[in-house]
Amino acid sequence: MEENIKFLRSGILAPIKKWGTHWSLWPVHLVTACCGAELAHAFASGYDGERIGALNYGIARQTNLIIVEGAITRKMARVLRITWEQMPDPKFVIIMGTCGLNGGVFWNSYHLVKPFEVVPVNYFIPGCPSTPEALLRGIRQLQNEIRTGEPRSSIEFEKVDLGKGKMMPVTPKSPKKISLAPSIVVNVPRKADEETKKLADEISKLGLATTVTGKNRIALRVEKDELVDAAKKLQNFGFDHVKNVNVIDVPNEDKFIVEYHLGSYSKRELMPVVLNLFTELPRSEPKLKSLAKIFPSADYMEREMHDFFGVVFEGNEWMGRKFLLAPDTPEYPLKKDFKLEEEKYLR
Amino acid sequence: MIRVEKVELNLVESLKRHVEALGEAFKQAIKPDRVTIEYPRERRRYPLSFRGFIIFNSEKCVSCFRCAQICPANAIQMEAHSKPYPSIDYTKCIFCHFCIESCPTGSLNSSKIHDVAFRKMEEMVVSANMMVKLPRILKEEKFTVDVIVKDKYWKLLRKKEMDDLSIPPIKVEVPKKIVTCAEPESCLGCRLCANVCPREAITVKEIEVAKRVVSYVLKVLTEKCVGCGLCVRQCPMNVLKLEVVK
Amino acid sequence: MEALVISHQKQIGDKMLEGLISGLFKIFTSNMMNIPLIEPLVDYLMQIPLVNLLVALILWRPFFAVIILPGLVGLLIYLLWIVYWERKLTARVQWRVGPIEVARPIRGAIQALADGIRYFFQEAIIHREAHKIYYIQLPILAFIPILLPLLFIPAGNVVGIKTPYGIQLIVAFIALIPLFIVAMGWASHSRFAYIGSLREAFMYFAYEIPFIIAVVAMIYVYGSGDPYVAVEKQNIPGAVLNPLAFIVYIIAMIMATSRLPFEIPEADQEIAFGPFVEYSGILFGLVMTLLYEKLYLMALLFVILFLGGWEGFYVGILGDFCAPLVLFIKTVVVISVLVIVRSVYARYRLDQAIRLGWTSYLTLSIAALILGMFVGVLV
Amino acid sequence: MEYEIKVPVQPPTELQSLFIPIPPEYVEEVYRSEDFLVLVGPQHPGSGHMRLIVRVHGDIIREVIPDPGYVHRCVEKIAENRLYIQNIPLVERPSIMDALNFNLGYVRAIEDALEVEVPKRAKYIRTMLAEICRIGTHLYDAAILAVFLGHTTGFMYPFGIRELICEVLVRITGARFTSSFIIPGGVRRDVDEQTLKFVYETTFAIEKRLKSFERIFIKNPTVIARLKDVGVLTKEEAIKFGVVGPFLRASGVEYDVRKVEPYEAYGELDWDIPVADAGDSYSRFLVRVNEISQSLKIVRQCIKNMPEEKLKDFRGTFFDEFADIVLPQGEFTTLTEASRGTLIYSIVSDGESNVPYRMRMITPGWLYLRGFMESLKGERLADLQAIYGSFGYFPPEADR
Repeated sequence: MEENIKFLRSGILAPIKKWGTHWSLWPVHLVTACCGAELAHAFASGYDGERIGALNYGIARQTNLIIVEGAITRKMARVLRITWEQMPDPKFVIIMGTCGLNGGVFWNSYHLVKPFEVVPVNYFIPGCPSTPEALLRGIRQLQNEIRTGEPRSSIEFEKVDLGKGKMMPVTPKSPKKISLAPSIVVNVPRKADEETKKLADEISKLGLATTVTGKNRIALRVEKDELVDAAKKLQNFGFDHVKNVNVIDVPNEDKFIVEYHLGSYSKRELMPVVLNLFTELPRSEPKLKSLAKIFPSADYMEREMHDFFGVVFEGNEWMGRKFLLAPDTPEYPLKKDFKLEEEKYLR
Repeated sequence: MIRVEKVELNLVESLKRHVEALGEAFKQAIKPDRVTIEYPRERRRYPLSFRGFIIFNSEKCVSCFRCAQICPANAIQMEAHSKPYPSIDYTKCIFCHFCIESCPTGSLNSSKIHDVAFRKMEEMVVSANMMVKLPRILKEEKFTVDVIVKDKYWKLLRKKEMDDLSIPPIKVEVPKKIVTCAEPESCLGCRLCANVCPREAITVKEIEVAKRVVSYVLKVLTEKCVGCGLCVRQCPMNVLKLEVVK
Repeated sequence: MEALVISHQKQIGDKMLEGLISGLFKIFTSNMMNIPLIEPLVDYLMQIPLVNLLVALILWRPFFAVIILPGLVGLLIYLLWIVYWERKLTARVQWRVGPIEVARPIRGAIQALADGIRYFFQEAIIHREAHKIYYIQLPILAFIPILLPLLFIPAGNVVGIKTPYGIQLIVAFIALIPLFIVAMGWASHSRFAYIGSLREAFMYFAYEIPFIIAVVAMIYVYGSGDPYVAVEKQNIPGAVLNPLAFIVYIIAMIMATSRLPFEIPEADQEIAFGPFVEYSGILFGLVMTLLYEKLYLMALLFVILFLGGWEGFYVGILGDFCAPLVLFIKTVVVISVLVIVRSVYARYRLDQAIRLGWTSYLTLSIAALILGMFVGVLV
Repeated sequence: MEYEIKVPVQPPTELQSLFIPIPPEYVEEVYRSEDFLVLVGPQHPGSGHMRLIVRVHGDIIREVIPDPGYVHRCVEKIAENRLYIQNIPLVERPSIMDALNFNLGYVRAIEDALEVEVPKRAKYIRTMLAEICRIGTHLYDAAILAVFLGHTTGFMYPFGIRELICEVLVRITGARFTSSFIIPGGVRRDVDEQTLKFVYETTFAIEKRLKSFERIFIKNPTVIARLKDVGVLTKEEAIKFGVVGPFLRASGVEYDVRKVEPYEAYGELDWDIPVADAGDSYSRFLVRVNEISQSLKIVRQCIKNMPEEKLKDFRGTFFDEFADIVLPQGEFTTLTEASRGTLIYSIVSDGESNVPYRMRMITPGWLYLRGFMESLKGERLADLQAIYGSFGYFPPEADR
C-alpha cells in the first residue's frame, strides 16, 4: 500500500495528479463563523472563485479543501475534526480571519479553541473578516504550493534597523479602571416624560412598586416569591412577551439580580415600553420559579442564563443541562469569579 | 404602512412568470451584466480611506502606548528598539484602526495591502522595524478595476495599470503638549512617572524640608519631553497634567 | 513423429486463426462505413495485415455506432463538454465568468477534465457501515443500462442492432437506471442516502408513466416503434406533429435526470446529495456522471422522436459519418439549451413534484396520447 | 386497522459520540415510537453553524430541538473586560453584515447614559449607514434563502448587488464589513459630497439590478410554490413566542422600533413599514423585499436632507476622548431595529469603572429562535430549509 502511495506522490503520473488537484480545489461547505459572508462574496458574482477552479461544494466526501471561516468554538472543533477526517486524501486547510488564528477580538474568550491545534493548516489569512481577495490569494498560494511543492507566504517584510534599547523599568498602567467594590443598582431613577410616569403610576396601582429609569423604561422590583404573581398581573395588564432575561452577579453583596425585560406587541401604547421586572437572589442558593410557562419567549434565555450563571429556574425543563455552551466549558463562566486572561502591552 | 398582499397564482399568471424568469435567464445568457473582478489578474482599486496593513513611521513615534492600549484585540504590543515601538500581531489584528485614530503624532498609517496569505503563524507577528517600509506582496495583476455607477448603471472600469498600494499619510493636527506638575505638594515620590518615561525626561529629587519630613521635587526636562502622557496616566495621585506648548 | 504432429496441429491452429481473421474481416468489411474524407487513409491501412482488421473493426457499422458515435466516445466528449458548458452557462446567467483560469486561451474548457483527474487520484473512501461489495460494484454496474440502449440507437445506417422495436427497448433500458441509484443509496447505509433513495423511488413513479405515455403517443403518430420509420415520417418534425408529447417529454427529461426544478433525490441543501452522499474519489466521479449519461440517452431518443433524428445536413465528403454527427450535434445542442433551467428554477418539494406528476402532467400526457392517435391516423 | 409490530429497537450508537444536548432516554423513546431522528448541521449544505435535531414521523416534522452555541464567542463576558470604546468592534462581530446597526445600538446605550447630544449631520449619516446595512443584510438573507431552495442564481444576484453595498461602505468607512464607524457623540469622520453622490447613484443601480432578481427569483413560481403556506406563524403565536422584526411584521403585528420609539433621524423622514398577514415563509420574505425599497427611500432622503455641518475629526485625539468613558450608575437599555429585528443592549454600570459591569446583548436571532422552532412543527422535512432561509437565521448573531 505504501508503495502505491509513494507512486502516486512521485511516480510517473504525479504531474498529472498535481495538475488536476491544483485546478480543482473544492472547498467543503463548512461555515464556522461570520467570515462565511466574505467567503460567499469570494465565490459569488463579485469575485467568482470558480474561475480558478475552486467550486464551493456540499459535503466532505467529495471535496478536498477546508476553509475555516473564523472562530472555532469548543463545540465546533469536534465537527471540524470529523469533517477533516471524512475528507479523502489529499486534503488541505486554509484558515481565514483572525478569529481562527489567535482569536482576534475574541482572543481571551472562554469558548474558543485554536483550529491549527485541531487540524494541520496550510495557509493563514489575516483580516477580520479577510477580504475576498485575501481568500483567493490563499487559494492561489495553495495552488502554487501544489504545483511547485514549496510553501510560500505571499508577503515579504523589509527590515529597517531601529536600534536596540531597553524597555522602561515600569510597565505603563492599564487604561482600565475597575471598581473593587462596585455597588449595583438597576433602578436608578432618571427624569422622563409624562407618559412614562403616568404608565408607571398605572402599573403601581397593581400593587407593584415602580421606578422610572428613563424614557419608556420602567423598573419594578419584586421579591423572589412574588415574581410569578407579578408576571401574571403584568400579563393581564398587557405585557405579552419577554425581551430579555438577564442575571447580574454581584459577589461583594452576595446576590444575583435576575431581570426580566417585558414588552408588548399587542397594545399600541405599551409598544415602546420596556419594563424591567427584577428580583434578587442569594448567591448561595440561586433558585427561582421559571416564567417560561407564562411567557414562552423567556424559555431559551432562561436556559442560557442557567448556562452562564448556574441560576436554576424551577419549572424550566432544561435545567441541569448545557444548552449554549459545550460540555467541556468551564463552569458558569459569566460569574465574576471566573477571570479572563488580561491584556499585555509589552512583548 | 404597506400591506403585503398574499400572492395567488392562477395558470395564466404562473405561465407568465415562468416566461419572465426564463426570458431573464436567456437575456443574461446572451448579453450578461457581468460584475466579476477577476482577482489574481486584476485588482480592485480601494479608496484612500481603506483600512489595510499598517505602516509605521519611527521618527514621529513618541512611544505613548496609546495604540497598544486602545487595541480591542490586544494585537499591538510594545517592543524595545531604541525606544519602545509598537509591534503588530496580525493573528489578532482586526483592522479597526483605532490605533491609527489614536496616534497623536500620525506615526501609524494605513495602506491598501490586505490580500495576504501566510504560511506560518510566527511570520504574522510584525515588529516595528518591519513595518517602516511598505511590504512587498505577490502581485499577479495587470489591470486595476474601478467600480463606477453611471446613469443608474453599475459598471466596472478596467485600466491597464498597477495600483499604488501605499496611502499618503494623513496629517494629524494635535497641538504639542508637555507634562507639568500641577500639584507638587501632593507628590508621593513614588518615582513611577520617572520610571515609566520612555525618554527619561522626568527626574525626582528628594529634599529634606524638616527632620523626617521629606518633600519631592519633580522636574521635567522640557527638551526631552514629547508629551506622551504616560506619566500622567501612571501617576497614582493625578498630580501631573499635559499642557499645550505654543 | 511428435514434431510432425505438433507442426500439423500448429498448421491447423494457424489455419483456424486465419479462417477466423478472414471471417471476421469479411463480416467487418461487409458492413463498413463509407467515409470519402478518410478513404485514402483507410485504403492504405487496409493493406497492412492485422491493422486492417482493427480499422475494419472500427469502421464496422455496429461497432462504430456503439463505441464511437453516438456511443461511448461521443458520450465521453459530451460529458466533458456538458459539465463545462453547464457551469459556464450558469455562470453567464449569474453575472460571473465561470471556470476559466485552467486554460485561458480556450476559456477554461478543460475544467471538467481537471476535476475528473482530481477525482481519479483522490482516495475513494469506503466507510465502515457501507455494504462494501455493492457499494463498490453498483456505480460500475450502473453502466449496463447506460450501454444497452446505445445498441439500439441508430444514426442513419450506422446502428448496433437493428430491430423494429428499437424505441420500446431504449425506453425499457433507460427505466432500469433508477434501480441502480436506489441500490446505491441502500448500500451507502446513511440517513441521507436512505432518504435520497426513497425520493428517487418516488420521483420514478412521478415521471416514468407520463414519459412512457409520451413515447407511446409518438409511436402512435409514426405507427411503429422502429426509429427508422419515425425519422422517415418526420417531414414535419415530431415536435410540431404532437406538441403536447413534446412538452411532456421535455419535462420528463428534466425530472428523470434530477435537474432543477426537480432535483429532488439529490437535493444538495436538504439531504446532501441523497444516494451519493458517501461516495468519494473515482466512485463519485462515476456516479456524478450517471445522470448526465441518462440525459444523453434520453436526449438521443428525443432527437429521434421529435427533431427529425439524423436528418439534417448531408455533406458528401463525410459519407456515412454524417448521420451520427448530425444526431450527436442535435443532441448536444438540445441538452446545452436545456441546462439553462438550472439557473432559473428553485427546487420543488417531493410531494409537489409527485402531485404534479400524477395530476396535470399525467393528464397532459394522456391528451398527448389522444392527439397522437389522431395525428397517427392523418399522417 | 393498524397492527403494532414489536421489533426490538436499537437507537443508533453514533448519536452518543456527538455532543448532543438531549438525554439518551429521549433518543430511545423516539426510536420506539416509529420516529426517526435526523441531525441537520453543522456540516450540512443546508444549515448554518448550528445543529437542528429533527424528530420526523415519516416526512412530517414532529419536533425540532435546537443545539445552538456553535459560534458562541462570549461577547458578554469579554465586554466586561474591555473599555467601553473597545467594545465597539466586539459588538458588531456577531453580525458582520449588519455591523452598523449593531454598532449603533451599543453607542446609543452609551449616549443615553451620558446624555450626549449628537450633531444632526452625524445622525443622518448614521441613519443612512444603518439603512445601507439593512439592505445588505436583507440581500444576504435572500441569497441564503435562495441557495437553500437550490436556486443558485438567486444566491449570486444578491451577493453581486452586495458588492455595491460593500463598495459604498468601504468608501465611507474604510472597511467592507466591520466598520466600527459609529462612536459615542457622532461618527469617526465626515463623509464628503462626492461619496454621498456615489451613494445616491448607487441606490438607483441597486434598484435596477433588483428588477432582474425579482424576475428570476422573487416572482418565480417554483419559489412561490416552495414558500407559500409553509411554516405559518399566526399573529397570536408570533406574539407568544416573542418573534421580532420583519418576521413579526409578516405575521401582522405593526411593530417596528424605528416607528414606535424613533431614534436618530427616523422620526423626521418619510417612510413606511411593510406588514403582511399570512405569516408564512413567503410573506416573511416579501416583507423584507419591501423593506429594501423602503430603505433605499430612506437613504435617498438622508442624502437629500443632509444638513451642512462640520463634524469633528477624531484623528489623533481618539484615545484621549474615549478611553476613559465612565457611565453613571444604573442600567441603560436601548432598543434598536436591526435588520433581523429588535436588538437590545442593556448596560449595567457601577458608576466608577470605565468598563461595563455587565453588558447584556440580545440579538434578534436569539429572540426569534423559539418562534422559528415552533413554525417547523408539522411541516415536511424538505421544508426545513425553506423555513430556515425565510427566517434568515444567522447563528453567529444568535449565539453571540
